Amino acid sequence: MATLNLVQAINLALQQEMAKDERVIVLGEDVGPNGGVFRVTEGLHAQFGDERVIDTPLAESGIIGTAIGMAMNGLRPVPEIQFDGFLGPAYDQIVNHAARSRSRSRGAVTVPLTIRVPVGGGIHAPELHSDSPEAIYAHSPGIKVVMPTTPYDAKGLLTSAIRDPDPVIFFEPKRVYRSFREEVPEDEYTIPIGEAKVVSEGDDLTVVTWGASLFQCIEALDNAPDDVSIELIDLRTTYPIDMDTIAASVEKTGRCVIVHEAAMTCGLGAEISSRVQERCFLHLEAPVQRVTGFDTLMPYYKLENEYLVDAKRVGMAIRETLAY
Amino acid sequence: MATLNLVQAINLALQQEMAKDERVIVLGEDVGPNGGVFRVTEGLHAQFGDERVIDTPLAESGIIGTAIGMAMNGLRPVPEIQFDGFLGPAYDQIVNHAARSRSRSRGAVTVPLTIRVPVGGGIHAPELHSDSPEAIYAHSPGIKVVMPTTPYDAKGLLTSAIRDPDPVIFFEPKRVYRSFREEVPEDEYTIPIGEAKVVSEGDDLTVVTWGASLFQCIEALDNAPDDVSIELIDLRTTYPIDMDTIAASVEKTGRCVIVHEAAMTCGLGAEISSRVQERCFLHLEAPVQRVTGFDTLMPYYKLENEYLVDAKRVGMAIRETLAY
Amino acid sequence: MPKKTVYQASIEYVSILDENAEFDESLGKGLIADEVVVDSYERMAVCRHLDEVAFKLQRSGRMGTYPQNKGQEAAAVGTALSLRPGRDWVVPCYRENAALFMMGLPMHYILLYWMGDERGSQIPENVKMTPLSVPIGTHMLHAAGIGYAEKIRKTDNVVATYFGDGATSEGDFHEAMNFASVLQTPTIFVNQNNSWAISVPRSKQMHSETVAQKALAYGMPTIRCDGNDIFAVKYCMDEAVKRARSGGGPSFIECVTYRLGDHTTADDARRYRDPKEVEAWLARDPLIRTRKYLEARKLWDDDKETTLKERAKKIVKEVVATAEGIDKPDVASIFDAMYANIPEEVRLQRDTMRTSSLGKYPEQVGLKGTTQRV
Amino acid sequence: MPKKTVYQASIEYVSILDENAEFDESLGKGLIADEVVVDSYERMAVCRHLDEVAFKLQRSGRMGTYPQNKGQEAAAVGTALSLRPGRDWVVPCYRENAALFMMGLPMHYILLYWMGDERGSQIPENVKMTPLSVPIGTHMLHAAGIGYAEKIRKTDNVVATYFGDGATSEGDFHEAMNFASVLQTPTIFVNQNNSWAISVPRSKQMHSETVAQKALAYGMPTIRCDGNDIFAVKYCMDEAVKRARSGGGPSFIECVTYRLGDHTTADDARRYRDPKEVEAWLARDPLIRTRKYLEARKLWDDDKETTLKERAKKIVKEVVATAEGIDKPDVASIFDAMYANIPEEVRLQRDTMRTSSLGKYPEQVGLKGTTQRV
Ligand SMILES: Cc1ncc(C[n+]2csc(CCOP(=O)(O)OP(=O)(O)O)c2C)c(N)n1
Ligand SMILES: Cc1ncc(C[n+]2csc(CCOP(=O)(O)OP(=O)(O)O)c2C)c(N)n1
Ligand SMILES: [Mg+2]
Ligand SMILES: [Mg+2]
Repeated sequence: MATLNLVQAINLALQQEMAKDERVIVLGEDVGPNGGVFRVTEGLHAQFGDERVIDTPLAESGIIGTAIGMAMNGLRPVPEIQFDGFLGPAYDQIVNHAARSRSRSRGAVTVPLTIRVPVGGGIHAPELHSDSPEAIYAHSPGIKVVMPTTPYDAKGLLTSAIRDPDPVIFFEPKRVYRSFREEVPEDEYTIPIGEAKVVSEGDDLTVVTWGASLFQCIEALDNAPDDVSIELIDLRTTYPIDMDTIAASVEKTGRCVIVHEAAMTCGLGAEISSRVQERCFLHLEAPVQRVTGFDTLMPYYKLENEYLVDAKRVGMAIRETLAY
Repeated sequence: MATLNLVQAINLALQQEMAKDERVIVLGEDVGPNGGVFRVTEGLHAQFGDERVIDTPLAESGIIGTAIGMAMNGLRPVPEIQFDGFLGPAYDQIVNHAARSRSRSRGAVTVPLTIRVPVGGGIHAPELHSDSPEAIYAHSPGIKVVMPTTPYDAKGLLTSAIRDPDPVIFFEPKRVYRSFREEVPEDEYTIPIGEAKVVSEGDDLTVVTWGASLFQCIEALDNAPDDVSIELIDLRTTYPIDMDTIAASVEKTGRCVIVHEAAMTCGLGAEISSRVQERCFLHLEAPVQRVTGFDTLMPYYKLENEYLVDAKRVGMAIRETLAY
Repeated sequence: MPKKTVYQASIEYVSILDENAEFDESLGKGLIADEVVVDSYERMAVCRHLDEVAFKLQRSGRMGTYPQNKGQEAAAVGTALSLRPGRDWVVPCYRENAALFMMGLPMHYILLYWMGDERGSQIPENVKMTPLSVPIGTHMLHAAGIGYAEKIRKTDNVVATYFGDGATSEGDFHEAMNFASVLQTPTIFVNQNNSWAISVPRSKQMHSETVAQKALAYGMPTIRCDGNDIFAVKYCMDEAVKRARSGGGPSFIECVTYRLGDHTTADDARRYRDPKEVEAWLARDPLIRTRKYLEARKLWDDDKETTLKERAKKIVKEVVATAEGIDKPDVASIFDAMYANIPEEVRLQRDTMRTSSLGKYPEQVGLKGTTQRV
Repeated sequence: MPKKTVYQASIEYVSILDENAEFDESLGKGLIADEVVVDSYERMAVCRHLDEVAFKLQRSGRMGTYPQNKGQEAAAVGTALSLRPGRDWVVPCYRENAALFMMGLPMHYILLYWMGDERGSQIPENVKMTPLSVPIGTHMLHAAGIGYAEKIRKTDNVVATYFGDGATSEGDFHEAMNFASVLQTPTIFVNQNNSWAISVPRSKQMHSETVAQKALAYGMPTIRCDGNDIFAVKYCMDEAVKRARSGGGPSFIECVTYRLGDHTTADDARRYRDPKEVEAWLARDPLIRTRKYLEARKLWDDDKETTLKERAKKIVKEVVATAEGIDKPDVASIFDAMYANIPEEVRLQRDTMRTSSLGKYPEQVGLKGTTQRV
């Protein structure tokens, strides 16, 4: 088993699926000889050539719209959008075509498409390079939205996404790309879309998170007093939401803190909080708390750390919720 | 005082602001001699001419992007997007430019823009003519989002929106356009953005809604047993959210049902539900309930009524919440 | 040389059977076999009748908003003549019904669609097309992608995509044209320039003299033709299809035509359009001139016309009956159609037809009595 | 006539001071006064030095990602020469620093911006420009709208917008070109065709021979020029500005240039670009040929060059000191900048720097003890 970082694990999944299934096509800006601006597609152009690894014009709607056509006609395109903020021009193709085609045609015209997008802040990048738009797409019926954080999960979930008969947005927390490594089997494996992972078990409080914030949560847990036992859930898939895992946990702990990087208002945390109180109302010993990005833009990088959720903010919410 | 329907009230507000302030420009597809597909801009072209009432090319990003430029250079554009579903191509300009310009430039380059959009289902229109995207824009910091339902509120809020120094999306529930009339002062007046309205007072349960669903809520209230007293709140502005009005009500009633037409997951109902339990946790006698559109597309019109929230579904949630 | 010319281009206009039914033998001879002209005329006439009936259905509340094709039938038929049903693709907008029928779409699908039923877009397996596209100008990108798939599978199948003059203003039009030319896909862009986008005239839609010149931006072969002339349309389409089949990449065809009806049944064109303009175009109706062509060659007469009228009535009546005979769709289909396998949460909404949570979850407690189902 | 030509176009290329510093008097004479050429050269040299210093700042961790302008200074300076600071507008991308400085933007703004501080985009009131645009190809629409405002105010102010070859692939480019031509706004589209969009060469970006021909789609006057030749650039810009000022609407100018550096400091162009190509373009450097031009006319010599180098160093040093001397912005500014009057809920987030609700609301009860601020 190799020890891989997130970039390498995703690269390996792409390489294996392309080798196995010639319908898989990678396309996007700079994904060819350059290997993508984060090098996630490195080596694919050399191995699979121009026809299957396409450097496209600079046009996100064009990338997704063309990929939709490919998918409608039997291919399995895996477009890359270079940064979260540049999903904007592709929004219409994603929401009004990719997501709707199956339902629109009652199953006759389907779009097996996996859109890879690096997301989130923390790398000191310019404006529009640090957004977390998962809630936007979770509110758009017809797409699945995945955001794995660890190399192991990423490889398994990307393989599932590529094989999925429906469109999947695959968000990659770019802050984690090279931040750590773990053992990743070289053999193929899949992790089902829609299943959360209990990272550590506990009885006093449930923390639900996804994406790069996972590490701030782990840090907060490490800093928590020894006598409290906290359950940490990595959602991994942000739509559909694995409420069974979350509800089972909150029924046990009675307390819940949700942590994410996107802005608070209408973020995915709101949905989970609502569902938790809908399902676990009589179990709740404290209001469900959200520790999230502020309802502002992600600032330019001088203030990036002030914006980002950190272990301190998570820790405060945990302590307060326990004290309630 | 004239008795006007929603279309007429909005038309009057436009006409008055244009007459008063020559910086106000109306632009969009078919807004000129045709008066807009819903006739909301009727008469404006005849009164104000080609320069101030512009029939644009068929390009929503172009409409909004051009309007942004106008706003940056001292005008007060009021673009119309013909239908909710066609906001899609303009999403990037709205979220990545209009909403961000003030913050990006720390106040130097601002975008006083009011985007008018008919929204929602119920008029037997084709696909993509029946969406309710308010949550998408509430999750995008930098814009205000308004959705008045009555002619009186619409006139006052549109006047406020046009005069607002920041971008406002003004959603018009098209199902209500001609469904009823009420007295609307001919004189100018404004209704502040961000203030909800208590439509009827009550002690046992709070219903929060906005848009065309208001009428299904009123019907449900009419059908409720005489001995229950329900407070009905019309949110009117969907961002920022008037939580003070909602929280004051729920602290009194202890029970809350939120009703909206958009899909449930990550809808604005989730945000309100979360905030209600965050602020009013110890007051809550039942879990906050959501009665919303399903997590599916709005079906083509044969099944439209099955999709839309109706008084029966609202009534059931009210009864169950009261019985909890 | 301080100034030199680095680029030159010109665009041709093709007309074979003109509005006076004058036929140009030099280009037209042998272009369409007699029996195919007859068949084309009949198809156009049936579509025209379908249009009239659809209009009435809408007016009597039996159908939703409907966009008449009236006046534009030649562009649809003329282009489809060069395509091979079951192999070549069509990526349509909504004003080329005749082309879709020629590609194999059963006629009642179109009515069912405008009657507000998704099954009208449930394209049969042997028909190579995407559903009608409501969002204007955004579907042509799919024709680039569909073409790319054919290209790398090394077939000689081509893709024709249809769109109006208004549609060429959308950014996605530009991106589709660019992707198709950069990737050299076998995609044919068929523009139906009918002069209007609802109430917006071409002069407010674009500042260019022709729509065809838009293709120059992409180094794409482009031509303009009389779109009410099946011969001119077929001539241009043949060239484009030949190019595409043989690896020559995409082409653009501007068919100059006119929308004789309102934009849709929800529109009233008298609000913005000079009746004289409509009158002038009534004289250029593709049906009239095709009939004259056939009559001049003794391929058509009044008897045949009477028979055709009867047949069209019968066909359309049956099609209406078929469409109206289809039961209202099952409510569950709203949910079931969302994903190949619907998520648990969608299943729950389907089964309860509710979004409120009370009583939905076994572990959820606290409900007094059974107030749930009222 | 079955076929007739309905459209013809051609595009000219302008070169005045070529890469060998040969000067064409016929077009170039009197185009730029001697002292202005000197000034332009000095501006380009200062910008070049700023670029080198910015690169080093990034490498030593004192600045974030930075896109060098190196090699493209002539297009920026040559176009800005025709504009009037304080009246005409610039809607930039990020590779025309010299133009922004000529329009009045203090140099330290650019560094501050790339140092991750929004105040680098806080355009001073007397400078008519929009902030640098990170999302490629989407800002040109603003130049259409800004121009429209000038037009209906009946001023003779014009708007120049800058963008790369890659940017012309975005749908918004198409919509901007179309809106500007339909509305006949005084907008000048300045394309800096530097052959690359990060690693994507022009041949994969577009299938057209020139970028200039893209304007034909909009019936817009268009021209191509040597973008490393301030004279050719100024010549084309003068024409376009004259047209715009006099109500003649928008124009397009393709400046053929080359990005001598990496795309940004985050890029390594050796991964995808032939070093020979770079070498060839090094010889076409706009600074070299402008200097030769000046030297040939005795307007420049080695002493002046030495003085300039010193001055550039001094200027840039001061600019760096100014930018680095600006305190880190106040955290509250993240919130305060969102709206003219921030909503209550944003104010609360600002004041508490929290989103979790416990203890935030007076009416919220239940917290045991005061665990709140730790
Ligand atoms: C993206 C989008 N914007 C707006 C509309 C509303 N709309 C429907 S048809 C139409 C005009 C289309 O004009 P054109 O492309 O010329 O086609 P035609 O109807 O003339 O055949 C408009 C504006 C739409 N359907 N989609
Ligand atoms: C909408 C959008 N998509 C992608 C990017 C990422 N990106 C930044 S610069 C660039 C290439 C730009 O090329 P070009 O327009 O030719 O300008 P140049 O950098 O060559 O001056 C890309 C793809 C972006 N900033 N915005
Ligand atoms: Mg049209
Ligand atoms: Mg470039």
